[in-house]
Amino acid sequence: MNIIHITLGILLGGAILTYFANKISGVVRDLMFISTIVVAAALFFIKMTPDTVAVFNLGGITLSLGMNHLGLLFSIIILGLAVLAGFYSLPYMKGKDNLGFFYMNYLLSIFGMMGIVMSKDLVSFFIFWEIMTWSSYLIVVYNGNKANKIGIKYILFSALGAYSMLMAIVMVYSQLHSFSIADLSAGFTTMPASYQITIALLLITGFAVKAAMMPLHVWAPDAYSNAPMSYTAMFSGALSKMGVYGLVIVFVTMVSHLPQNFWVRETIAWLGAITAGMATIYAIFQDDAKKLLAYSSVAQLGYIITGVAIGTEISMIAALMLSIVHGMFKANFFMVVGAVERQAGTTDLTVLTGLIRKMPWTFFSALMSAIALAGIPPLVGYVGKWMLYESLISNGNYILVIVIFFASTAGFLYVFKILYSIFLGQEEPEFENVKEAPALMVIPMVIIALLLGFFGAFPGYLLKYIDNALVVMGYPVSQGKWWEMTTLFNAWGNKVSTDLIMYTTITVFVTIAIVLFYRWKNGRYVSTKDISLSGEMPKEDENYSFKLDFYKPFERAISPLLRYKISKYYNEFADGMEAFFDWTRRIYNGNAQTYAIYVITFLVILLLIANNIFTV
Amino acid sequence: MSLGSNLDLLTVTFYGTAIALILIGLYAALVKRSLIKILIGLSIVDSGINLLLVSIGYLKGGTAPIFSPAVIDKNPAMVDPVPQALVLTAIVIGFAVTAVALALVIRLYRHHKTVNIDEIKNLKW
Amino acid sequence: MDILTISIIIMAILQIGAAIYAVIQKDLLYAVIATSVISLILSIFFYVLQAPDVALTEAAIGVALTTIVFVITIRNTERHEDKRHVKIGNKIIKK
Amino acid sequence: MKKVIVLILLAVVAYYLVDVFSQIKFGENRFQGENVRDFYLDKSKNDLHVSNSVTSIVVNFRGFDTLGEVTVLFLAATALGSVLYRRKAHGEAVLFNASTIVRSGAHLLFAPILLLGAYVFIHGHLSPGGGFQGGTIIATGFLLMLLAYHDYKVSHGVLTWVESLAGLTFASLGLTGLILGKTFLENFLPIGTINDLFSGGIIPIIYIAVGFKVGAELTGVLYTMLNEKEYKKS
Amino acid sequence: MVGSPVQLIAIPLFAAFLIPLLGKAWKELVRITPGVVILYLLYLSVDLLNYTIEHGRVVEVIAGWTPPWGIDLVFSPFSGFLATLMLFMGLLVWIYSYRYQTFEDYDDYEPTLKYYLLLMMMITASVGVVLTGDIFNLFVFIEILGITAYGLTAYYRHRDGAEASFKYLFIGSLSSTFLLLAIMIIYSQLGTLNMADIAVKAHELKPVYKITALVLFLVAFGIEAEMFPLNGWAPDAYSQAPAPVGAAFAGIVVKAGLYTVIRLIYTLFEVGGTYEYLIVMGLITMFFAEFAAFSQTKLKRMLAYSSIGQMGLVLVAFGIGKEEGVYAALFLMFNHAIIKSLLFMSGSYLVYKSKNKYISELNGVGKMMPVTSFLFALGAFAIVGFPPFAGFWSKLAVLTAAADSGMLLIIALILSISLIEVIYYLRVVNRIYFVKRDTDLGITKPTPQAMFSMLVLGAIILIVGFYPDVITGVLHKASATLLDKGSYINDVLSLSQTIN
Repeated sequence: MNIIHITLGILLGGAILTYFANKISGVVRDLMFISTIVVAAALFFIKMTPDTVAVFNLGGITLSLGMNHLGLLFSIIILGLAVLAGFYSLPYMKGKDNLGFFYMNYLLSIFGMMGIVMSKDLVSFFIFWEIMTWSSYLIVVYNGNKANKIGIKYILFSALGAYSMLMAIVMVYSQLHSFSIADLSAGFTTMPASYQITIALLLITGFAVKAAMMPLHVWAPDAYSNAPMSYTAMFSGALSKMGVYGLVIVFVTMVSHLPQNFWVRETIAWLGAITAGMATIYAIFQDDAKKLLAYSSVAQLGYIITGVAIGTEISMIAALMLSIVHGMFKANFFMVVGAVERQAGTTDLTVLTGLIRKMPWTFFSALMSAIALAGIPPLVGYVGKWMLYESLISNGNYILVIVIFFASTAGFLYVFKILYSIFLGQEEPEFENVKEAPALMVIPMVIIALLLGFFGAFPGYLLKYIDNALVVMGYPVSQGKWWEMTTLFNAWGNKVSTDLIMYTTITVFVTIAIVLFYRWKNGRYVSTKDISLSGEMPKEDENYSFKLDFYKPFERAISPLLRYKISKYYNEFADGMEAFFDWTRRIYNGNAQTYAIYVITFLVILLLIANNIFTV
Repeated sequence: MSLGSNLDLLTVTFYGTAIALILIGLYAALVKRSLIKILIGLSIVDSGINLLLVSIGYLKGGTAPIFSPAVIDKNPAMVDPVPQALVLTAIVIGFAVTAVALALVIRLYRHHKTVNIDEIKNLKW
Repeated sequence: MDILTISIIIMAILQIGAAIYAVIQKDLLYAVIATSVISLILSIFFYVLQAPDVALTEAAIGVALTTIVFVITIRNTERHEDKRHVKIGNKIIKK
Repeated sequence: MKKVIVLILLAVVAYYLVDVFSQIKFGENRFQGENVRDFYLDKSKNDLHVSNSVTSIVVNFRGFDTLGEVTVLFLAATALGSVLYRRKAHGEAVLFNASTIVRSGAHLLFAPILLLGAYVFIHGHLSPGGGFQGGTIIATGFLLMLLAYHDYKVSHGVLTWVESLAGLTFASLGLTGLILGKTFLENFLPIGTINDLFSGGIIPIIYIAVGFKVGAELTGVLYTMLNEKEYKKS
Repeated sequence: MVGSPVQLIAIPLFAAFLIPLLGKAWKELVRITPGVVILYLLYLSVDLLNYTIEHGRVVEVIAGWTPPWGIDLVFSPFSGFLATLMLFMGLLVWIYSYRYQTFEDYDDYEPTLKYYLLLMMMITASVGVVLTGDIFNLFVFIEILGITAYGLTAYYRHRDGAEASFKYLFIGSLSSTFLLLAIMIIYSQLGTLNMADIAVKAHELKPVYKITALVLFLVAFGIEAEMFPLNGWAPDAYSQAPAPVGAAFAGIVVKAGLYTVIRLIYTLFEVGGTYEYLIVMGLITMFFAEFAAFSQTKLKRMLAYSSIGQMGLVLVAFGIGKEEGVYAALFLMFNHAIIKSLLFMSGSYLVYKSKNKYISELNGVGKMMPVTSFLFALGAFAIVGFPPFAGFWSKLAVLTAAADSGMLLIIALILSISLIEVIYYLRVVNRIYFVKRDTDLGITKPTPQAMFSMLVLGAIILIVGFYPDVITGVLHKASATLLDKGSYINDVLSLSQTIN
């Protein structure tokens, strides 16, 4: 009974017990829920050594679970976010009905993710993948409105991805007669070329669906925004990283051996870049905070996919770094929006205004994650983005750099939009009695915000784990001291490190902060209405913080590009299929005689073609 | 009294009538709209099948497969009894199925007030 | 071509004629009677084919019981195949 | 349009049927080697001492078919009863008294028909005929009475008793074969000499049981259908 | 010594004749005896199955005449597995329909007697079809199966049972006509009706006879196995029959139909091209059935089409043919029987009060009937093949079998079909749990025994899901027995030397 059995056992047992604990009482359920996560995480991080292996024998197939550094890295994201989002969701979900069901699926998806990260063979990988999918589906449709449309779209795309992965798994089995990933990476070159390329492409589509790559991303915005915010924090933070985990495995083990290696990497990189660009543009014009963040999450994943696709050492570090960092600030942002939704009642950006004084801590964490998201120096987002640019340039695809650079700067637009509309601007009497979110919600947000800062200053801590993961993937060791970045040198020979810029900005900011702090005493409290507008005194009820059509001129410039939304084609295809299905069932027209005529026609056809299809 | 004489003519008559009955029965079952006419067609098909089954078992110059006292010691060539046994079962099953079908027709008439198959189409698609 | 073969051929033609009549006839009662004629001739054929058991069964079940069951059903449903040809007096009127 | 399609289809079916059955020679002995037919004829005459070999096949060699066969009739009667079942019979039966000729004729003929039916299924193993044929004749006898007299009642209880007892004798005869260590439906009684009434072991007994069962069942079927209340009038 | 297989058919027949008399003594006996009989048969067949797994086939001879002459019953691990599965499902269906509410509205002695009699005989007929070793005996058992199915489909007065039953009867009688024609051709040429004997002598048949007989057999058995163009009757029969009978159709009757096709192709005729025929017909059946199921508005009709689609998948698996193919097909059959019956049983309770069972009347029933809707959702997740449940292992087995024989296109088709299945099943689960209740239809709580049988099925799904090795041993043994035709022949025909 090693650590793997224990962790998975706790998670699965906890999920089922939480469901039944709900029958007893709310408090017991919350206790059971949060204790499962904390105990599992604690036990995992304390006792996990990378060489423990657990082998099951089910239905004639040996399922082996084990842990390596790459898995360890991703499990940091999963369990870290799970603990924080777990504490966050206790107050957030208070008062909603059948919470036992919600918490069970919450724990089941964590169980699924931990299973994926631990699985050493393709079947257990697929089993945990499907468990994660359907448990997250049950949460996406949890609060019921428009459940059918959004739920079906989500499960359709995930099933599409899962089944293409299943096909690849079965093809691997038919060639190598074993499901284990080690055999796959060893025996991949022995397979016939057609098998190699189909398996690689199928697996890539499978993982790209979960990582919301462009053509397959249609489910993501609705699913992220419709699920309860406490789950979406983990959903977009950790769940989408499973797609990245898969892509990493595929690119490392298979694509490098492919003859069409270059073309596959190039197309996926470009698709990632397009995802980043288009999603950012869509995000800018969203009026609902949840939708905006959902699109922004799709955009960030675009960067990671490009990083993984390029596949050089620095880009892989960038990708892994970004996936951790994205996990943190995206979860933080969703928690912020969740807190605002809980306190102020709505997430509509055109309505919300001036909550900075009422929810200071939420504003603080929103600010920190905004800076990190936009990749502005002092915080860790900058490190990831910087390494991504570094790798793209040294790898020589310059146009790609331009697109990524445009996407990340445009990223700042929607980040500013969300900060400005929710927190800044004049206060409205409507939000007079809004108080700060309860402590249990604020603490996780602030912790993440501080972590963003800490890792910004000392990226080495994160890079240590990423380095071990890279060693597992076969890249040379690159990590220096905890304060340094890497000992890598880019194409032009100078060290890839952002220490210099990082520390200058930190020192500048810190000094300004200290100066301001001391002058705080003789500061003057100014109400948001106290603005002189070219000599006119603003009347009491007028509100000069404009929220509507925030980026109208920009939108008008971009609008020809926006017409080609991919979901239009999907809907047409779906309606076409539906009409075709409806037409096929007309064959059973209810008249017994027609059925008899079908029987006789089938007999006649069979008699006519019998001689050439049956060889006696 | 045995069918000794020209065999190929008899082949045509027995096999011919049997297959004709089957086809006429099938035609009635597939084209006529009244449920009872369909069942008449099906029972004609049954008769055709039974005739075919028995005529397969016939043996030229064979007597009935019964060892009556008159014929027991001469042991003449006998017709094949096995198809006769099968036909016996087939006739009774045919009747049982027709009886149940007619009961269903009565029930359908009670509900739909018609025996026209085109008008009984609640269950479609 | 002895007398037996000729009579068999005549009966065969009679049987097929009865079958066609049973299919074409609109009045279901006559159609059922035609079916019983088919069964009767069939029973004679079984006798000629040296299958007395089967002839007896066909006579008992085919001619007697199947006909009566059909007649009972016609009595409970409709006599004419499609209502439109209702026979009043001897003129067939389209209803 | 439907007629044309059906005609074409039936033409093709006709072609294939004629093609197959024209190759099967009529009245020609097709089986040379040791085959089922000669085996049955020889065993029925020497081992079972049953003169009517069709009966020996129906009851003994392929006895399981007949057991299935009897169940088919039994279930058909049950299914028919359940399909035509109506809780509150409304409206009076439209059965009417037949004309006097038919009534007196029926009265006269009823006993001989039953006698003929009984004769047929008792001598099933000697002369042509047997359980099914005898049973049907008895049913036609009762049918005649039902048609002639509108108030002729056949008590449902008796029918069920006869039907069940006959079926039980058939099944228990089979099971006793099994209990005695032989196989199911095997003959365990002395087979007597051929061509006299008590020959052939359990075969005549089974066929008599089948006769009673079929007779009772078909009468029940006809009774249910005839007493099906006349729906049109009410 | 273990009991003899003929008891599996003789005892229910004995009981069938006995029940009307018992009914006169005490009304309740009519409901109880079928259950007791099926329970005993289940015990017997499980005992026999264990015996045959160790010692190989048990060939039971009837009326003392050894196989080529008389009729024989063959209880091999393959047919034994199917017989045990049918009896087990029969027992659960009987428990489910014991004092089923709608029957109580009919609380007359007559209909209940007839229902339980027909149900018991339907189960016995399917067991008979699976066990018999003689084609004419197979014809008789198919007829018994047919008659009971017609009677049971037309059981309810207030539904269109009569119309569905008439359609089934019409197509069924066509099937028996073709079957008789085929038996006639076989007998006229080979002079024998025993399956093993035919298998031995099949090569002597002239091609014209062999092909025509094969085609007639395929069409006749195709109607029973609900292949595409021949299954017009199936959706009506499934949806109009009472709920327990619908579960029995999905669990038992369609298995017997499928068995006949498999016995024909695997044992009776060694004809090239039949495996490809199975694959093509299976795929076509799957496509049309799943397309139709996708656009259904009525719940039971949707389940009926989905059941036909699953049968198409089983046909494809049998078409793949080697050891893994047959193993996967049997696993699919087992899973389909368990899960589809659960869906029928729980589904019909969810839409109990509604006249024509629209899916829209399911909205928000999750809160009112928590356990039944949970079981329905469990069934839906299992049938679609989500991992921790039983359906996943059988789907994986089919795909590995297809991959081993290099049929990539077939894998792609199967997966795209299961994509459609995912959508229309989860659409219903969505309605049950996540849409508010908008109809004023009342709900009916399932009876305790109905709940018991549903819970048993749900438990099996979970057990097989988490630990499939519970039944994979039996399945491997059964698929091995089906495949080696030689041992079937000499087991059956070798008896003739020993006994007399």
